Amino acid sequence: MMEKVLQVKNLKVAYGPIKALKGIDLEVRQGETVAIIGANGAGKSTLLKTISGLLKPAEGTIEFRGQPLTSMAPHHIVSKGLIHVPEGRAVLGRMTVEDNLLMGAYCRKDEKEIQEDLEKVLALFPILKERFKFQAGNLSGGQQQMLAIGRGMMARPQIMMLDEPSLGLAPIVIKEIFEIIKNLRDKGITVLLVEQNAKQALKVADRGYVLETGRVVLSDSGANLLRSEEVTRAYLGERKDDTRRALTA
Amino acid sequence: MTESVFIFAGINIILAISLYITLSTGQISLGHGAFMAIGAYMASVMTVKWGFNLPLAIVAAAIMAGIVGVAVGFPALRVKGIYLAIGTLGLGEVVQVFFHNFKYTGGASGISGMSGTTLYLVWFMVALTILFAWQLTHSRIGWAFKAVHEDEVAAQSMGLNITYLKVTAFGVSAAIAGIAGALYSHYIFFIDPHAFGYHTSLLILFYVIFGGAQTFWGAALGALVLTLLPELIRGMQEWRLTFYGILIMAMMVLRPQGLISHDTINWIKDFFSKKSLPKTKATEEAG
Amino acid sequence: MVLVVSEVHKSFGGLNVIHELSFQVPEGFIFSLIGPNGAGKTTLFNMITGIYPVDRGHISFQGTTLNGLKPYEITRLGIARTFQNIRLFPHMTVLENVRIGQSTKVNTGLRSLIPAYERSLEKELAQEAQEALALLGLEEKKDQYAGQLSYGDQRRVEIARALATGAKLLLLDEPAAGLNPDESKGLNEIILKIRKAGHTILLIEHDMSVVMEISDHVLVINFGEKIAEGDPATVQANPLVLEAYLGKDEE
Amino acid sequence: MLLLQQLINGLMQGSIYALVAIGYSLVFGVLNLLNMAHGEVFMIAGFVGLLLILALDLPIYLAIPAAMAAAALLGVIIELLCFRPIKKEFHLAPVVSTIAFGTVLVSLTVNFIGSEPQVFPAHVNIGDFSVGGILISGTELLMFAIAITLMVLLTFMLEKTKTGRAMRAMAENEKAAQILGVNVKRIIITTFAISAALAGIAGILVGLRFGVISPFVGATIGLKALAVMVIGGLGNIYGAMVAGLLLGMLEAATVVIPGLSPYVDAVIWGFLVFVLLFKPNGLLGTRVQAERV
Amino acid sequence: LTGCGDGASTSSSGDTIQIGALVDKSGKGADWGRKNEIAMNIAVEEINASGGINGSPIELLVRDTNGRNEEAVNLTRSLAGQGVAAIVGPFFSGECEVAFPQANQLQVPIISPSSAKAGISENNRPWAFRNSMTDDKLLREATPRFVKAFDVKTVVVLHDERDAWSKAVGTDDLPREFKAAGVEILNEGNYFSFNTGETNFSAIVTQVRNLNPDAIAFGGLYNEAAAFAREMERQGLKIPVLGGVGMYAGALIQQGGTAVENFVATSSWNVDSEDEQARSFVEKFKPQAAQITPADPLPGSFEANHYETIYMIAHVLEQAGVDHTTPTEEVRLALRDGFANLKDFKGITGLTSIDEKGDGIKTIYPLVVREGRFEILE
Ligand SMILES: Nc1ncnc2c1ncn2[C@@H]1O[C@H](COP(=O)(O)OP(=O)(O)OP(=O)(O)O)[C@@H](O)[C@H]1O
Ligand SMILES: Nc1ncnc2c1ncn2[C@@H]1O[C@H](COP(=O)(O)OP(=O)(O)OP(=O)(O)O)[C@@H](O)[C@H]1O
Ligand SMILES: CC(C)C[C@H](N)C(=O)O
Ligand SMILES: [Mg+2]
Ligand SMILES: [Mg+2]
Repeated sequence: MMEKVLQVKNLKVAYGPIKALKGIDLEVRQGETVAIIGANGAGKSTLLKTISGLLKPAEGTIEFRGQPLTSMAPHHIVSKGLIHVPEGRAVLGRMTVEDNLLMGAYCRKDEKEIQEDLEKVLALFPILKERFKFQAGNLSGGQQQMLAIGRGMMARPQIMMLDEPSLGLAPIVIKEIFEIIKNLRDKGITVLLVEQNAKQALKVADRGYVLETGRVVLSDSGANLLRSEEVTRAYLGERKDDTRRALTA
Repeated sequence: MTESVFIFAGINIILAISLYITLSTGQISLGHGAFMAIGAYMASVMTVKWGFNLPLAIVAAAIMAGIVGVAVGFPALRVKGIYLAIGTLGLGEVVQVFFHNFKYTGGASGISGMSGTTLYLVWFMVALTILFAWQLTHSRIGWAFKAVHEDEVAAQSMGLNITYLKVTAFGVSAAIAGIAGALYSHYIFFIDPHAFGYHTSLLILFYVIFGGAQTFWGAALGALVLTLLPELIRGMQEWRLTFYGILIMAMMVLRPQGLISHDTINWIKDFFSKKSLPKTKATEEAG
Repeated sequence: MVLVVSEVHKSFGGLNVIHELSFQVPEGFIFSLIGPNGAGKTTLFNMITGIYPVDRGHISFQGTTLNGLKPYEITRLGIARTFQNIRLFPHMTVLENVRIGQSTKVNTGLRSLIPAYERSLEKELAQEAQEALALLGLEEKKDQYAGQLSYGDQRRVEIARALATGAKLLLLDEPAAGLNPDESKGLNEIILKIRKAGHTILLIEHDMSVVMEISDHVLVINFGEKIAEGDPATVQANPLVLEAYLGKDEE
Repeated sequence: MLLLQQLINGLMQGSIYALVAIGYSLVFGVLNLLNMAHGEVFMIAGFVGLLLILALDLPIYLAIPAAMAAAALLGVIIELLCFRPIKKEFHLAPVVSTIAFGTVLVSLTVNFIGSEPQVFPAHVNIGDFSVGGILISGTELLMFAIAITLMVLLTFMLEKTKTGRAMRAMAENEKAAQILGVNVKRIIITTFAISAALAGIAGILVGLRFGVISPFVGATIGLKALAVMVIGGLGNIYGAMVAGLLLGMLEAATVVIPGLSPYVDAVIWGFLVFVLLFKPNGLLGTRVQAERV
Repeated sequence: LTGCGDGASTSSSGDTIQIGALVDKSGKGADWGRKNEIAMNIAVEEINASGGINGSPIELLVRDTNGRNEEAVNLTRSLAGQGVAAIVGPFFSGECEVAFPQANQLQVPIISPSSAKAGISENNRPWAFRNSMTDDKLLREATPRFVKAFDVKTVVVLHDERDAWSKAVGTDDLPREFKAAGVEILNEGNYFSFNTGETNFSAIVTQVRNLNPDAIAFGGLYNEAAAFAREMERQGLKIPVLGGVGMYAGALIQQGGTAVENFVATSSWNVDSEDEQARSFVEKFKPQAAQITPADPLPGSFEANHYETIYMIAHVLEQAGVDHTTPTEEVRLALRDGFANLKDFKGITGLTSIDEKGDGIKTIYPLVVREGRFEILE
């Protein structure tokens, strides 16, 4: 077994009176791709935000290679090699595509390799090259999503946390994105993936967690989860009736 | 504490509610001193020069200031945020210079001889203003103001005419400031353009933010507290400004949303309806 | 025809985004607009709703020309939309968001200050808002601030709000983004219900499980130009579409 | 001759505005925070400089950096008291808080030093020189030079350096900047210090040039600098420079053009309103892009 | 610390006669206000030491207006409510314009020792008075002397358009008197205006120099006058300047240094007066004022007037036979009538009478700066 890089224990997070996470336990090993799936409002984004330091937990611990992250400032966490590609993209709209990508490499000092990485990202998403000097805010939704992912890659992270990376992308690009995720894995980068596209996500993932209203209700290998009755029913939409239940969950 | 303190408090409450209204559409005005000036001068000319009675003069002041407010509202549409704040501040300064050089109202020497504002009249107008503000926030136009404040593009796409709404907010707000001006001038007997500079405008903003810009109750309470406060700390003599400043800074740290926020109102409502339904709190938007 | 778009053109500083594009949306259709990222779909929505001016060409809704109209005028004519990058009123509750959508049906001006004015409508509107919320499964969240909802829920509020305008034509920009496959299925049913209630729907969506299942007609654009059109099955088999949009190797 | 001298007078006055406005622009335009006590920092720096000159007999070349350091410290204090503890969503609270802090600074100065302008000893003046009959103040020229240098340096810093990029990123979206690894707190406080130091250098130089410093100059200069910043376009350092000089010359022009001098404020603020009517984002402000929806 | 005045009875409390005073101790006039207070306290101590008013000591209730109109109104009303016999102040003409009508309405005598804009007491008969000379009167006397002394044929006029007092002096009094003396105004129809608080006069001085006048008529306070003087010196313009009462202050010389040579200010007080009481006042005043403005500890005309006003009140009340048992209304009436009929009151500024407008008629001292000292301009 590989070393545990990320260990979350009994994590509880609340927004005022709303309890979004009610005691999450989760671990990620070196080089693994871990998928997190769950209905809307289950707390997936909250989990990622807490790991990246944007939210402070009410209880519980997060450890990165044995070091506690819980009281660390977000920028400090980034410098440790965890990068968060957030939901809603958070591109810097008034800045150019170039600036956005370079901001991704903010914590790096290896100028030459940054340039190389920039070339790689631009090769991956040719549209970003075309719009290199454009204001990022004027990109189309999908283009912004590509920019957000590309920006995350510019950090050369040890752990990459992707919050719904396929959101708003054309099918052909989604395929690419999952290729990229596979590539990351091949390069030994650990990936924590939140996806609505559960089927695809579980396919590329080594392991998966299923979240429901702030709790982990299932965790297993990706392949097992794909086969699991519960997952199929609730998240893959294979059963035709009773869709409303999942919707209001 | 003398009657005059409560008269100024009342006038300041009216001003604060007036500013709250423009603010509720997301438009920051630092030119409200000018609307007050227009009301004050209009009313003074009506009573002193043309011999009308005060109630009529107040109405005329509201109309005149309202018209100017609408006129300002249109160009203000193009300008946003701090540009609007400083732009209106500039406009206020221009109005001030206008009155300085407007011979008919005495220029820099001012105009005098107004009287008739009483405590009852002021607080009657306060009551009317609060009633108006209450009705406003509970009507669809009040919701519409808020929607415009939140997101103009979405508001338009929901069928709201933001031009109408923003200009109306300016007009109504200016008219109310005009009323305050009329009351002020007829209490203080004498006005010159000095009384309505950017200091006055800033002070009104102070009231609103200190009291809470989310509800008109906040604005009103802010005006009341900040008018009475200097009287309460008068004993500190020349140190009271220092104290006043520090107090406000401390308040902004402890309650940046102001004395009264939505939550306060909800809390009060819950308290009186005895239902202990925990309302969701407006927390910081994560992400 | 509910909506007629003829030879519309749009460019941003030399970048041609929409190229002499024409199409027509028949009444009662679920009309899908698909195409690669940056093809110009959202831009088209922005032109139909008056947020961007049309450079050239002509758009009309039920015979009324939309060119030059303000967004709120267009909404009042009966076109409502959702936004790809969610634009709710974050500090208003879900219910209030939906109620704002009803601004098309009542006076939201100074007249609304008159205490008894249009009060009789109030009950009816409240009822309608309730229904819109129910349809999208948001009843329980109606008193939460919109900004506090999860992404997927916010998308639903967007739809409810657009629905509340009572618009004849609904423009939905990626309504399924952020929904899991099961939830997308639910969305399909919702959209079908909305259509059944008499609305016409113009849909932008990258989720093929939505597009292919419920569309009556699909229009594919790339670089602002039409590359294919037809019923879902035809379009899905079109090699141009496969190459530019869907990707070839279907597992 | 007369006009040339007036042009110089205007430019020199303008460079004061520019210097203060550049500092403003740094904090507002870049960080999106409005520090209404900026003018008072200017004032305090003037007093600190004066006290050092009087009490320690410090030469100017030492008094200037000392005043800048004091101003920078004050800038840091302002950030710590009026900005850091207040959540960003309440964007008007710091406006009120900094106005209040300005009041405190003025009232402390009045209580400890007095309301009268305090006089700089005559011997510390940098002196004037005359070029072909045109009188130019050495202090003002220094100010002008500093303003130009800063303008170039700061613009370069913002546009081309990593820190500058991080500052712009923060201005737009603090959370996004954080998760990209930007130490937001440190950058904010540094920016405040730099901005205040600029007000500080202006404060002491203006004191030297005009021989006095008054507790009430803050409001006047602060307001004018605010106008300059807005006319130039928020966050645009070149804009602040251009608008500062423009305003200085406009002021001089009201003296030159017969009958206009009583209207000087109307001219300046009218100009601001006029600019905003036609360029709602200031002269050099970024063009409003059709908002991407 | 005194309370804020509520709950006080409407008659003089205890065994003193209360006199209210409105000064600006924290605003733009803070240094003035603090020194005004010192001057009044000296008078009160002296009077009380010599047995008070018909045996009743004076109690001075000093209130800080911050130089703001609204505060002046509030404080006038609260002092009146507290039952003071009279109110001394407020300091600025702007404050007087709003405070006088209030006092008039409440029927409490109010006497400003400093306001100098013409017409303010006249508008508020019969309860408002000023123990100060308005500038129209001062300049009527001073201008011809100035013109003669410096052989002035042409002048340039400057003022602050936005300050009521400055504007009155700069656009009415000075031009009128210069014209009457046959002097040509070179910038007629284009009076230069500056903002009070301004220190940069470079553009105006350049313009003035270009007009090449014999002298300058300056309608502004001494701070601006000093700043103006420094710029004149810098640009090499050496001509005499005439200003109103606001230009007279020790600080003019302190701030202006050699640049204010030949500046002429009008005043109704002469610090170098040989009068015994005046000299004793100056001696007592100096050490206390040195704590506030160390560089300029001598009393100016406003301080002298403040001191004197307390004596005037005491004098009138003594004449009327008032003591602390007299009902407040009677005390106030006595003061009103006493002031209205005051003739040739002998105080430290010389002989003072109150005219029918309620303003003081006082001795006039046009003072010229010569070698760093004020001298009487002959
Ligand atoms: N800023 C906030 N304030 C209050 N409650 C919030 C806030 N953000 C999220 N929540 C609540 O926390 C819960 C979890 O939200 P979260 O965004 O983590 O869900 P999610 O699993 O990412 O859902 P989705 O798939 O829709 O993105 C939800 O009930 C949501 O309403
Ligand atoms: N305001 C604008 N200024 C400049 N370019 C713009 C603007 N709005 C859109 N664009 C450009 O127009 C193109 C089309 O954008 P649009 O948002 O319409 O794409 P889309 O088809 O909706 O894509 P997606 O599926 O990714 O949402 C993009 O390349 C975008 O960069
Ligand atoms: C400071 C003084 C010159 C004030 C002046 N006496 C006035 O009437 O306001
Ligand atoms: Mg989420
Ligand atoms: Mg789109």
